[in-house]
Amino acid sequence: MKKIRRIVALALAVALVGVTLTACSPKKEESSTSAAPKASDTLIYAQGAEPRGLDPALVDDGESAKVMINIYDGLLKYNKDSTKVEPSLAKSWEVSADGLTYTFHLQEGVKFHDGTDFDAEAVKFNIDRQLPPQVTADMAYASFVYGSVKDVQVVDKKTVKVNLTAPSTPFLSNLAMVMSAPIVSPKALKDNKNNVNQVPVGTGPYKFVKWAKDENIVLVRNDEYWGTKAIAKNVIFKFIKDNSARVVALNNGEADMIDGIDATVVKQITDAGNKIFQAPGMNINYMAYNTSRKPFNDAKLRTAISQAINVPELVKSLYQGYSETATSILPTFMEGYDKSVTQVSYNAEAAAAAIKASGLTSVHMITYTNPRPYNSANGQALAEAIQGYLSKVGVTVKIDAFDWTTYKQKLKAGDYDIAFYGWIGDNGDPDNFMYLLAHEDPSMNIALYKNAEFNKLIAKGVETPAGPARNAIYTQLEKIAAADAAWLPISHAQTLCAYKPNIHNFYFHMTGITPLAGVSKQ
Amino acid sequence: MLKYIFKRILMLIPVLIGVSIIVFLIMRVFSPDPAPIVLGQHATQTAVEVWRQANGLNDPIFLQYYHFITGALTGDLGTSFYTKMPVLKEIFSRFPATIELAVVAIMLASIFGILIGVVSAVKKNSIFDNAGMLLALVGVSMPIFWLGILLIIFFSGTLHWLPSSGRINPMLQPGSVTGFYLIDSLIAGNMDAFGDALRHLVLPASALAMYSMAIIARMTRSSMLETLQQDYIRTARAKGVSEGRVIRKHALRNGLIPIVTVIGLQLGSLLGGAVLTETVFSWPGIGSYTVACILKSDFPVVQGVVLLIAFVFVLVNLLVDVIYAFLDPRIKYSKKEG
Amino acid sequence: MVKDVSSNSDENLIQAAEYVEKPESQLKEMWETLKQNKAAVVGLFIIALLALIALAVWGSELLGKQILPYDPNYSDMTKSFIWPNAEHWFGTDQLGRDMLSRILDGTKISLFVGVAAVAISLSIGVMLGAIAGYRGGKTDAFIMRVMDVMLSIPSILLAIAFMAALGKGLDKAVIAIGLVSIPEYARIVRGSILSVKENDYVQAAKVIGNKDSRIIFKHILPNIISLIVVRATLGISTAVLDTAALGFLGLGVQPPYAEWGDMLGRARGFIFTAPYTLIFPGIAITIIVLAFNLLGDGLRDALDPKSRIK
Amino acid sequence: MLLEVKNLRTEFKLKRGTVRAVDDISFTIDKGEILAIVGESGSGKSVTSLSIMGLLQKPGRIAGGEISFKSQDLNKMSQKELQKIRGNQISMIFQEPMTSLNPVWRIKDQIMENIMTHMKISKKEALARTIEMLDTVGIPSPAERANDYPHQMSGGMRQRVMTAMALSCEPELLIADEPTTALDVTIQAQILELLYQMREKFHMAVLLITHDLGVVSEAADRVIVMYCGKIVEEADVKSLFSQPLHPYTVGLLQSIPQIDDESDQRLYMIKGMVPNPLNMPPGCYFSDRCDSCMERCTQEMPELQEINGHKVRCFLYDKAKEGELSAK
Repeated sequence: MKKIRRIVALALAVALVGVTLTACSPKKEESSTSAAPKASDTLIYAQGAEPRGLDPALVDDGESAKVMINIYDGLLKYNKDSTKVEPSLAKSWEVSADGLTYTFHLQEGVKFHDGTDFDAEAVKFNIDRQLPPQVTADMAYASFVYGSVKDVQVVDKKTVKVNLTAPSTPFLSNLAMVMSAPIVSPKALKDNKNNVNQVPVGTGPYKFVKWAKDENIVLVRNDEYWGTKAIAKNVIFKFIKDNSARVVALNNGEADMIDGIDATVVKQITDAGNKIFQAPGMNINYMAYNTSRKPFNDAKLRTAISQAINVPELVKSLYQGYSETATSILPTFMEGYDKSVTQVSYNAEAAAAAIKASGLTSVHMITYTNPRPYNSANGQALAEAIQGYLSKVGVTVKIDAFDWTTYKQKLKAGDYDIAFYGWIGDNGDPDNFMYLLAHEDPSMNIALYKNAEFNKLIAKGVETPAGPARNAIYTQLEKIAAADAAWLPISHAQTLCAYKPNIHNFYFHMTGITPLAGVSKQ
Repeated sequence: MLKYIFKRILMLIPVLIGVSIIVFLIMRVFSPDPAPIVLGQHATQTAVEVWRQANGLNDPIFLQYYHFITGALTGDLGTSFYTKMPVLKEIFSRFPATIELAVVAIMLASIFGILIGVVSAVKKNSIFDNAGMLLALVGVSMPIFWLGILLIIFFSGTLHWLPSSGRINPMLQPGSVTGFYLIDSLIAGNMDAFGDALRHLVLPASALAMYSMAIIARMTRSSMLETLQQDYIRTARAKGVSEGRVIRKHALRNGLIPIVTVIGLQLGSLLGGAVLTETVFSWPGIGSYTVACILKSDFPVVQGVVLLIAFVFVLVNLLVDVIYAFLDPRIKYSKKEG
Repeated sequence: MVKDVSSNSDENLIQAAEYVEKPESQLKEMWETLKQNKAAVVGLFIIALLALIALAVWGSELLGKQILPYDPNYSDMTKSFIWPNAEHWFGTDQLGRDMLSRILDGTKISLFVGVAAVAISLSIGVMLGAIAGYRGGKTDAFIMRVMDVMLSIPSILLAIAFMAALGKGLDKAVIAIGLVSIPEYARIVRGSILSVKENDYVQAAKVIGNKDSRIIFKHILPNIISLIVVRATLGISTAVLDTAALGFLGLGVQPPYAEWGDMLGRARGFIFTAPYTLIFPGIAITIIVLAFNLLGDGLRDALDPKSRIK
Repeated sequence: MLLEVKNLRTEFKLKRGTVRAVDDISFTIDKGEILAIVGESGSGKSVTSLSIMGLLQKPGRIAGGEISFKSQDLNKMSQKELQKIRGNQISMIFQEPMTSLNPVWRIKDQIMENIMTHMKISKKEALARTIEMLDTVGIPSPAERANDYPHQMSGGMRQRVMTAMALSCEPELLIADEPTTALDVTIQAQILELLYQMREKFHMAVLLITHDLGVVSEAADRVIVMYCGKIVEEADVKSLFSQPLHPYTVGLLQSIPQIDDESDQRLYMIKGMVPNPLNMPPGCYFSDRCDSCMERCTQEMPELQEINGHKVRCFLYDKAKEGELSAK
């Protein structure tokens, strides 16, 4: 009797735990998809983190971009080797003389993955959801991409008109971005409460199949694609957080392509017979002085400190030759970049003398502890390296390092002499970089730099149509920035990817995306 | 007994409320503002304020807690700030991975720990005993993440024997029924997938199991040494029972009783160890996810996860107590008070 | 410890004969037995050595002298990732800092965090446990429920959350690690107090009219002090491991402090280029933890009358 | 002769030296006989029984001598061979009924294990026999009690269970090591009575180990008195009680409280304590506690000598003084 009761009790407890656990496991969600993918026609791309989501309006991260570029098309797209825009879902477009009205002529016969038609209404739907009053605060790129849009008019099924409130030269570049700009199936948005993070439906070369959280996302080729159809039948995006583990995965054949590697593993990869893909990066890694208060409200002292740091040497050892030393804020391939722009050059003696004269002996530095796309070595290592240089010119540095979230708050609080930051270009337009120094928000303009002349030039640059005149404006801006030394530009991180030798036509666009439609595996 | 279980389940409630209060305080009062992370590099002060308002972060803390707890009672733990997905969905899509890892690890730890402990006790002071106990000592002294990396370097990076990350080759991934790939692949009858999932488990489970194995081995040894000195062991020998049977049926059966408690406690510490192991092995479980969410100040997720872990933890402790009573007929929970 | 009178067997007598002399105090008794435990002596020796290193490094830092081979925080970007050689025995790290000097320097941080964190959890835990065990009733129920709550959250998660909230820093790591292990001590102390409380001498002290606090400190705590010493020794090793884990996750001390877990966390990106940056800090952590474990085990054996008869 | 122990020496090797717990003892037990070994704690009586059973645990070991059971030397047998004898031909009851039964096994399983180890019978038959044995040792409603766990029984009941277990294979020799020590006085008598009955029923020999002379007088046929690992006196029960020879035996007998003693005299106590086994006095081990100690006693160990079938180890009874024996 007693034994039976005990057994019942045990069974009950086991069952309780069991029920909890099974209740916790996902119910059968998707129909177990037809045939399992085969290795030979499947591309496995390993990236360092899981995408935030796959709704272009709701995400802001590079990891999401890599997947979304394969699922969606925008009205425009970037040229393969530059940030110039090319037709995509829009066959052609016209801009009115006042620069306020853009008319787009759309591709015909394009269908979304859910079978609905792509047309002018769909374009309007997608833009409208990111304009007031529908836009929400967490649509990270809505104001950036569509901030200048007044309204959208459907002319006919295949023509759409976008009216701006003020002329904006970067607007076309913005429409080629993978954030905000891609066109999502309106039906899918309506069916999913205006959030297709988990169920993306686009017009792109690949269709979404499934997403195992923190593991992988599986895509399958869209055989009804309106453009050039993809080569490989399946694409799997795998998430491997640890950099070394990602390299091991490539070398062990668990992945065909990996990204987010740093220079130190290149030899390991090439020794295993794999290939490296190196591309210039559209980003800037910099150190900023707090120009709003003593001691660095003095441009001379800023220059002296910058002089004490041997940037080329630092970049070489910290990034092992896989970051370019920055000579300006703008990446070298960008419109407006000019070779003549240079920063102060390394001169420890001059620096020491100037610093001694100023009486500066210690500074307070804050930095971040996470690796960032523009700084694979993380902010702490960078800060420590600079601490080393400054100790040689008689300046003691106190470093406070914080996790990224906390760091952002510390920046806002503004209690620092020197801080570290970086910027990832969004649309390939020079304004996208230079406007940071004109920004009022301290979490953008961490140097708290204020220069009326500079701000005026920025405003002028936005309105000026693309061309030599516009480029000259940005060159001038770069020169002002270099002379004022509010920032010490350190490096432009290059994109470093690796792939198996049997992968062909792999490329990583400078805007941080990896269109895989043209990639094949043999 | 049933009454006791019922009572214990009732006692879950104050514990869970306590847990929710602690987490709420740490996250909402002291942690950094999630807005900059959620809103990305273009976030302006204004956008941050609008977003905070919309998500109730500017409400008084009591009101926020009230919203949270009333939601939790109806099974709604809120939406992740970062991914805008329901917290429950985010958690449960990762939970099976952690459970699978922890269960395999605790099995490894128990089997090898008990084996080493028993042999060490029986052959006390022999070479095996000394080697086993040295291993156990080093096992509790090594940082688990360091061990994990060493395993990766050696077995994945150098020998290329075992995968270093992930749960399974995505091409073999079975349809999700339970979320446990070992079980799912068996249901699907896919032995390749089963083998592959097992191969992926070897390194992380070993790294995770090491500490617990060492603890269990040491505990088993001392428990067995004590048991082997008991009078009833002498009685059993006096009956002419073979030595092997004396050890298995008499000594181990009794010595196991305290070990069960240790194993139960270890399951709790495994959930903690999973945080580090999952990070090192890119294991798609709840541990590394929670750390990421803590660092992103994704409050709703952290609240949900910790609540869930505490729930499981208390439940496992209850299970251990019940098993304890099952193993030891002398235990009765009728009058026990706490 | 009084031998069970009823066990009459000859073996017990022979064993008892080995311990004819009875040391006066529990701690002294522990020390006597500890001395005979080789492993514990080794542990104690290693700890003494590490403490010496830490003190020497710390002392010379105060005096502004350099006793380490190199300045542990001096970075020279031209010397990044030099493999171990005669000049740099343990090689250099990414920023060209000497690994040997950094590891030696790190001793003081690990020891400090370990001891300080245990001091926090010990003092608070003992106090809470003593109050709970001695007062009983609602106070007990409340304190122990709170402890239950803390115990049901994995301590490393709790520590991570604390660190994320408080920010990086030596002091904060000490607090975070100290706070999360309070319940262990509270539980032990409460349990022992409950069992000691009914003893005659405590009852007697109560009858005479001693104050509660006096009874706790004069009569009860001395009787469980050895138990606490054992727990605290083992607690230091846990605290050192937790510190390393926090450092590994990038939540440890502020730069440029050399903390072993932090060094491991950074080395993780270079496991193929510079595996030595991963090996040495790991070994250092293992050694210090091992030493405290050896000592703790020895103390426990010394405390436990059953296991000391070997 | 069922069991003959010859020159048995059992040692415990400890860090601080070797303790000779059993020092060169010899005795015999005949079929059906009850032999009692009496002595204080540490006298080596329990070690003797464990030596016979081959159950000595480290650091104890048999250093020499013979233990022949039915003319086989148990000391030379392998553990395997011994296992066949233990619980079958020789079985044992221990002093601690509270701890000698496995707490997590039902008592029927514990008895059945003994039966099934030695007899080739089915589980069902073994169970039947178990219940029969429980009945024999006087456990009421044995079929139900068989399902109990040890903690559900009283000490006396447990000792009955131990007895039932020990007798379940009808051994020829039963070693009872302090079977009554841990029990209440009333229960003690019951258990002794039970042993006596069982001896009659199964015609087995019993080696009764005890420190309680009262028990000896009630149950034994012959008595051996041990002190510090040596036999100091051996005699049949009648002559030992009527005419104890060794001063130690005399002391032991005097220290038994007598209910009918009307004098106010305090109970006699042997002075001093059992010596530390690592630090034995030279000469006779009892010399430092002996009221009749002579100088010679502190220098040499007396031999065990036989006087009219009564063996004693004491210089008081050197052959030269044989004549005075009766006078005393």
